Amino acid sequence: MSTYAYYPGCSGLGTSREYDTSTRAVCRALGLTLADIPDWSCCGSTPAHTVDHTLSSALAARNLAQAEDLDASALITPCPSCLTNLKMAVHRMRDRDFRDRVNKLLDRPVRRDLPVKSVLQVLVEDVGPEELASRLPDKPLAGLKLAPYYGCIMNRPPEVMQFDDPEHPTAMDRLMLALGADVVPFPLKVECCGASFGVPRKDITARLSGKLLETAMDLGAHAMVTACPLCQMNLDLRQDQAASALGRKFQMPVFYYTQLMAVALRLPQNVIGLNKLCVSPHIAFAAMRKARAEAGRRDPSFSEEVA
Amino acid sequence: MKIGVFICHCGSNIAGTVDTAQVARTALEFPDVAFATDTMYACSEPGQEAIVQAIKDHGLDGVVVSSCTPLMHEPTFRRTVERAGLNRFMFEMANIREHVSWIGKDTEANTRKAAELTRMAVEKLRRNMPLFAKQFEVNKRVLVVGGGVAGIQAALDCADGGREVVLVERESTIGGKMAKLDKTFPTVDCSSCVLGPKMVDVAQHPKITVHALSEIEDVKGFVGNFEIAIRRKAAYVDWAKCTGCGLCMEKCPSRKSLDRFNEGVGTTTAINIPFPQAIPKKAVIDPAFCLKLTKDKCGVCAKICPTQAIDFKQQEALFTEQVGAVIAATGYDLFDISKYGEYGAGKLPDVITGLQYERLLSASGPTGGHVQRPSDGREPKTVVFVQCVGSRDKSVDRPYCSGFCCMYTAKQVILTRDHIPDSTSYVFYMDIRAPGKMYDEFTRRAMEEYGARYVRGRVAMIYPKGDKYVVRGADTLMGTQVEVEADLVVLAAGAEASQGAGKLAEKLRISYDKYGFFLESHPKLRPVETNTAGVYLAGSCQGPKDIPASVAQGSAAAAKVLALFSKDKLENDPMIAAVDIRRCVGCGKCIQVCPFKAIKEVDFRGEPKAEVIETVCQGCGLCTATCPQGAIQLAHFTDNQILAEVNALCLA
Amino acid sequence: MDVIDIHASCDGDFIAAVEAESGQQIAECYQCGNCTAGCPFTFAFDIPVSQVMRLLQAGQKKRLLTCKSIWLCATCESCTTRCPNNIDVARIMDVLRHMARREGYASERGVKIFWDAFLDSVEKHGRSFELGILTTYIAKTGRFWPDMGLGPKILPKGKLGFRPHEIQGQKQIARIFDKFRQEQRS
Amino acid sequence: MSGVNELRIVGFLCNWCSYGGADAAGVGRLAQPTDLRIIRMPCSGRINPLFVARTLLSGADGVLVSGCHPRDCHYAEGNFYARRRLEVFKRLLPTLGIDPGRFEYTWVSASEGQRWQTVVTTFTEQIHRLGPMPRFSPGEACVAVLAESGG
Amino acid sequence: MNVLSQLKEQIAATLPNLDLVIGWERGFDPLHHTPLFMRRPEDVERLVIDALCVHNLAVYLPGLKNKKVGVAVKGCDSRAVNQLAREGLIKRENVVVFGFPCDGAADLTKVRRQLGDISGVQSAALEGDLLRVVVDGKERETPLKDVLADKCLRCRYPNALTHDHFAGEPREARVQTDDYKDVVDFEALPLEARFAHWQQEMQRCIRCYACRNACPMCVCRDHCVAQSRDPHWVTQEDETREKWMFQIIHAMHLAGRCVECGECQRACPVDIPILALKRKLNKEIRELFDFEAGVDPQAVPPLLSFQVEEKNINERGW
Repeated sequence: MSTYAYYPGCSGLGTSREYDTSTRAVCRALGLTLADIPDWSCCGSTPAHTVDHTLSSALAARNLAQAEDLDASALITPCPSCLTNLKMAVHRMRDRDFRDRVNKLLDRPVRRDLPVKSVLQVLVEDVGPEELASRLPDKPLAGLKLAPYYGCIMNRPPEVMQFDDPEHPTAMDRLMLALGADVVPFPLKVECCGASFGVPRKDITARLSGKLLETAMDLGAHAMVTACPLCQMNLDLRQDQAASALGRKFQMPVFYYTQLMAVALRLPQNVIGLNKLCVSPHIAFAAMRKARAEAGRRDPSFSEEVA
Repeated sequence: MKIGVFICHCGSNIAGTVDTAQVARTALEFPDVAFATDTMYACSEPGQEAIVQAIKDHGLDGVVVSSCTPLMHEPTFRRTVERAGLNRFMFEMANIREHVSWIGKDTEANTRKAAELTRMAVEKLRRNMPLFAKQFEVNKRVLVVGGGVAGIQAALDCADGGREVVLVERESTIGGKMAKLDKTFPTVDCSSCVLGPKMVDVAQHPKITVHALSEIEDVKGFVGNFEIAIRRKAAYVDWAKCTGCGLCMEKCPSRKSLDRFNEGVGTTTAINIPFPQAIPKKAVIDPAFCLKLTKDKCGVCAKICPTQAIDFKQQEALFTEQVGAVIAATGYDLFDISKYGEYGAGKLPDVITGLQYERLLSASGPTGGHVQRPSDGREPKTVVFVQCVGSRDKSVDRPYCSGFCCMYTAKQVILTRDHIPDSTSYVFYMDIRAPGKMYDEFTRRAMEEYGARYVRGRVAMIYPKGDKYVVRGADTLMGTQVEVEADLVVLAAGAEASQGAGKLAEKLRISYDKYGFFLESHPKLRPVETNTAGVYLAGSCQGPKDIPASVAQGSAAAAKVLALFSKDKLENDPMIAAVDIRRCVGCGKCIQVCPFKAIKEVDFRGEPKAEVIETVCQGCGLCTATCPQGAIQLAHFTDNQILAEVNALCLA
Repeated sequence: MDVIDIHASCDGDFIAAVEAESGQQIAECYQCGNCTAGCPFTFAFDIPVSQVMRLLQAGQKKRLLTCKSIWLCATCESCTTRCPNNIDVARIMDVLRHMARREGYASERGVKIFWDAFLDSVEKHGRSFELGILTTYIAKTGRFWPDMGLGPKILPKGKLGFRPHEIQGQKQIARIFDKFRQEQRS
Repeated sequence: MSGVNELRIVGFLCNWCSYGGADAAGVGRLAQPTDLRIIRMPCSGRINPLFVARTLLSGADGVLVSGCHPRDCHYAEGNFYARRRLEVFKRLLPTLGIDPGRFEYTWVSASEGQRWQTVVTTFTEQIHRLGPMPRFSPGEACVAVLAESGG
Repeated sequence: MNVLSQLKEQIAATLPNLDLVIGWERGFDPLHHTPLFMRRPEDVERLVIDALCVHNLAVYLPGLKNKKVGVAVKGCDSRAVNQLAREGLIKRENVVVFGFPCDGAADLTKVRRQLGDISGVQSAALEGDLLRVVVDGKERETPLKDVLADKCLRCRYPNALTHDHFAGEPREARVQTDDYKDVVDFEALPLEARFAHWQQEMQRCIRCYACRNACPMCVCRDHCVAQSRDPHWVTQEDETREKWMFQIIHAMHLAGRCVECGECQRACPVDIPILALKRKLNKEIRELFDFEAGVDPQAVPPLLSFQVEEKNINERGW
C-alpha cells in the first residue's frame, strides 16, 4: 500500500497526544504507512481564517509544499480543523489568482495537487469496516454503547470536504460497529460543540457541549466517541462546566475513535493513552461488561489499563 | 422585383437603441428596394394598413419587415401581404429587436447591425418564390396522455365535441393525484365527490377508449396523421373477464404489498383494485409482492376468482392507435423528500409528505380518516407543517415555486383542527402564495378561525427526542431561532416533472425545460400549444398547477383540438423539399436520411429518381444538406437563398 | 428604535466590497432564515445570521462591523451547508470579521485577543504553543485564567508542554506573516 | 466610431430551439457583443457544413452553429446528423490552415436564454482572440501560371 | 502461366456474357497506358497489366450502370467498386470484377522528377525493380520504388477486396496500418504556413475539373455544383478563394466515401497535392467512426447515419 504524508497537527503534540499516538498505532497495525511531513508547521487553524483567507491558506499550503518531497498518494491528518484548513486551501487555490496570491507569501510555492484526506476517510475507504471486522471476530467491544460525534467540520461544507453525508455521517459509526460496539442514533452528530470559544467564552462552549452530552446521556450511551481534538477537549475536560451550565450531572467518558480501535486491536496501553482522558474511561468499560454479562457473553481479554 | 422595407420602432423597444430612420434610408440603397420607411408599430392595425397601402401604391411584389422575432409575428405579416394580394411567402422578416435592440445599448453598432440584417432579408426575399399549400386528410381522433384531472377534462370535452378519444394512463386507474386528495381548497369540498362523477363519465362515454396500465412507446407521423405505439403492461388479470368484485383482495395472503395509491402509508394486497372508485375498476397483481409470481406458491386468487380472470402468464402488449392530435397531460410527481437529510426525511417514520397526510385525512385512506402517526398509530397533538420542501430551493435544483403547496397546507391545517380539535398546528413558511380567487381569504381563515400558528422562517433540522421530533427553525419576524416538539411533521413536498416526462417529450418532438416541464409555444399567446403542430398541453406537465388551472387547461387544449378537427382537410406547410429530377442521380442518400420517410424512389425513364411525398415532408431540410449535387431543395430555405444571406453578410 | 433612511444609509461600496471578497452575491438571499434556524450560536449572537444578511443587503456597514455575532461565529458551516440559495454564509461572516479587524473594531475583545495570541504563537514558533497562548491571553486581557479550575484536571495528564515546539522553518512562517502585512499596507 | 472593432461572425441557428433561445436572451435583455449576425435555419440538419466553409471563405472571421440538444430535435434526428457532419468539418480546418476555433457548433434550447448569452459572449471573445481571418491571395491569371509550368 | 495470360484467359472466357470489359492498354507513348474497352475477343490481346496501369477504371462503372460490365481492378480500385455498390450507384451483380495482385503503380510526376523530360520517350521497360526508358535514344533507369505513387508506398490492399475472378497469387501488403504521417507532419507546420500553402497551390488551379472527372466517387458529373447556378456555391471568378472552395466541396462530398485511389491528384495537370484534404478527412473519419470507405461492403456510410450517444464526439462545454 502507498505511503501517506502524515500531518499530526499542533494539538497532537499537546492536548490530544493520545489521539496522535493511537492514530499512528492503529494505522501501523492496519498496514498503512505514514510518513511525517518534514518540518511541518501550524495550519493556521480558526484564528488565521478570521484574519484573512490568503494568510490562512498560505499557512496551510506551506505544509502542502513540504509534503511534496514525500512522494505520497495523499496528505492525511487526524484533526478536522487542520483538515478543513488544508482542504480549503487546496479548494480555493484552484482559482489561479488566489493560488498566485498564496504562493507569493510562500518561500516554496505549491506545485502539486496533493489530495488531502482525514485519517478517518482513509481508514474507512482504504481499509474498510469489513476488513476491520474480519480481524476482530470476537467483537471485542460488544456491549459498549457509543454516541458517535463527528463535529461540525469533518464533512461540511460538502463541496469542499467531499466525504460522507454532511447531515448524517456514518464513517465512524461503521468503524465502531466493526469493533462490535453499538452506536445510538445520535441526532447531533454534526452540531457544533462550541469550538475554540472555550477560553474566551466558556459560557457558550459549556452550553453547546452540554447539549451534546445531555443528548448522548438521554439516549443511554456509555460513552461518546469523537474524531476531533477540540471537541474531545470541550466534552471531556470541560464536562463539569457543561454540567453546571445545564444544571445536570454527567459522567460521560469521551474517547477518540482511534483509542477504541486500538483497544479492540489490543495495542499497547502506552499508545492508547486512556490515562490521558479526564472522565474515567472505566465507567464505560464497566457498563460494557455489565451489558455483556446480561447478554450472557464472555468478556474478551484486554490489557490491564482497560481492565 | 420591387421590394418594400418597413423598419419598426416597436415604440421605444427598437427605436430606443436603433436609428430606425437611418436603417430605412440605408435600405433604399439595397438592390430591388423600391420603398423603405420606418414605422411606429408595424404589427398594429395602422402599421399593417400602411404595408398594404404601400404594396398597392408602389406595386411592390415583396415586403421586408424589420421588427421583432419572426417566431412572434411572421404569421401576422404573412397575412398582411396576403391581404394586399401577394403570396404570403413573398415576405421576409429581420429580427432587430430580440437579436439587436434588446441585447445591446450601442446605438451605432445596433443601427449598423439592423441595416445588415435588413439587407440579409432583402437578399433572401429576392430569391423567394410564391409557395402554395397542399391539402391532406385529417384523422379526427385524439390521443390524451395521462388520466389525471386535466386529461379527464380534455378527454370529456373532446368526446362531447363529437370526437373519438383514446385516453392512455400509466397507472391501473385514472384519477391521477386528485383522486388521492381528501378535500380541495378553497372550498374544502370532497375531492372524490368532484372528480368521481367525471371519472364515471369517462368510463361510460361511448367515444372514449381508456387504455390503463399503458404507456406511449413511440410516436410516428405528424399533425392529422399520428401513429401511436402503446405498450400495455401486464396486469396478470384478464380485464375483459374481471368484474371488479374484489373477492381476490379479500383472500390474497400477501398483505404487506406496497400501497402505491396510499403513497406507501399502510399496505395492501398483492392483487388489488387501488381504490373503490377506480376506473377501470379492475384488479392488478403487483409482481414484486405476489407469492405466485415471486415464489410460484399460492395462486389463491386464481382459484377463487368467479370469472377465472387471473392470468399469471399475461405478457405486456404492444398495439397502435391512429390519431390526428395529441394532448399531453402527464401531470407531476412529488419531490423526493429524502434529499433533505437534515429533516430526517425518509428515515423518520413520522416525517411525511403532504400527499401522505392527505391519505391519512381521507375517509377512504388506510386509517379510515383518523389521523394517526405512521410509527405508533397515536393521534398527534402537535403537527408541524414545513413549506417549500423541494420548492424555491436552488441547492436541490428546484428554484421554482410549486404554486399550490401554500394552499393545500392551509387546507390541511384546517382539516387537522377538524379531525383533532385539541391539536395545534405550526406552519413554517417563507411567503404565502395565495393569488387565486378566495385563496388568500382561505389562508387567513386557517390562521384566524382555526388557530394555525404560522411561523415565518425555514426549518433547519428535525431530529427525534423521545417519541417526539424536535423541529428547529427560525422565526425571522421575531428574529430568533425557535424550536417546537412535534408529534408529526408534514413536509410540503414540491412538484416536479412527471417521471419520464423528458422521454415522452422526445417522442412527441416537443421541447421541455431543464426540469422536465413541457414548453408551450408562447407563454401568453399560445399557452396550450407546442411547437409541434397537433400536440397540445394540459395541466401540470407544463408547470405546477392547481386543480382549477389544470381543468381550465384541459378544456383549452380540447378547444384547440376541436378547432383543428373542424376542418375536413388540413393544409401542409409549403416549405417542403422538392427534387429537380434532371439533377437527381438516384443515389438515394436523401431517402436514407429522411426522418419522416417522406421521400420515395420512383422510376423515371428507367432511371431511379427521388420524389418527395408532399404531405409527409416536414421541411427539416436534412435531405437538402445531404444531396451532393443540390438536386433536392427545401423551398424557402434553398441553398441559393441561404447563400444569398451569407453573401449579404460577408461580401457586401 | 431609530428610523433608518434605507436610501441614504445604504453603503453600496460596502456591499460591493463584501461581494468581491467573499465571492457571494448578497441579493441571492431571500431571507428564509434557514441560517438562523440552524446556527448553534444564535443564542449568543446579538444579531442572528439571517439578519446579518439582511443588514448586509441594506448596506448597514457600521451596525455589522461593530456587532458581536461576527466574532462569535465558529465557522461550523451549518448555514453554508443548508442555505437553499447556495450562499457561503460562513465565508461572508469571515469576510465581515476581516473588515472589522481592518477598521479596528472588535466587539468581542476576548475572542480577538485569544485568536491573536494563537497567531502570535504560530508566528513565533511555527507551531502553536498551548501554554504560551494562555499566558499571552491572560496578560493581554488582564483577567486571570477563568478556567483555573481546569488546571488540576489537565496538568497531571502531562499533555501541556512547558516549552514550545520550534520548527526549523520558523523564519519561513514569520516571512509569511511579514509579507502578508506588507501586502495589507500596500 | 463605436463598434469599429467588430469582427464578422455569422450564426446558423435552428428555428425551433436555438433561434428561440436567442430570442429568450433578448426578451431577458441579456447583453451580448454585437458582432454576431444570425441566419435562421429550419433545423441544424439543414446546415450543410459547406455553408460554414462558404461563410469563412467569403470573409467571415467566425461561424457559430447552434441547434437543439441531442434528443430534442424538432425533426427527431436532424441534429444527430449535423453533429457528425459539423464535427468532421471542424476537424478538417487545421489542414486547411484555418484555426478550428473559428468554427464552433453547440446546442441551446429555446428556454436557455442565459446559456445563449454565454455562448455568444464566449465565442465572440474567442474570435477576437484569434483576430480577423487571414486575407486570401488575389487570384492570378491561369495563363500566367500555365506559362510558368511550361504547359 | 503468368498473371497476365491468366487474366486474359479469364476475361476471354467471360466476355461473351458481357457487354464489355474494361482494362488497360499501351497508350500514345510507352509510359502512358490508357483504358482499354474490350468488346471483341481480339481486343483482349491488347490488355496489359504493370506498374503503368495507373487509371482507376471503376470511374466508368456508374455511367454503365445498366450494362453488364467487366472491370480489371487493382486493390485500391476495388474499394471504389465496393463503395459504389454500397451507395447504390452501381449494381454489383451487373459487374464482373477481375482482380490481380498489384505491385504498385508509377507516379509519372516522380518519373519526370527522376529521369528528366520524358516527352520524347521511345520505349519503357520494367525489369525487376528497375524502370528503364529510352528517351531520344538515350537509356535512363531508376529504381521502381523511387517512382511509385505515395499511395502505393503505404498500400494495405494490394489485392482486390472484391472480385469475381483473380489472376495470380495474392501478395503481401507493404504496410499493415496507415499512420497518416503525412497528415500529422503537415499539421505540425505553423497555422500560417498551412494557410499559405493552400493559397499558393490553389493559385495554380486552372479549373479543368480533371480531379473531379477522374474520381470514381464523383457521380454528380454534369450536375456538379461547381458549375451550376442553382445552387450557386462557387462563382466563376478567377479567385483563389473560389478554387479553394471547390476543392473543399470536393473533399467534403467525399467525406466518408473517398477510397484514396489518388486519381484526383494523379489527374491534376498542375500537380496540386489535393489528396491531402481527403487523407485528412479519412484520418478523422477513421478516428471518429472507425470507418474506411470501400473496405467493408456492408458498413453503413458514417455521414448517412448517427449514434444517439457518439462515442468519439465530445460536446464542448460553454
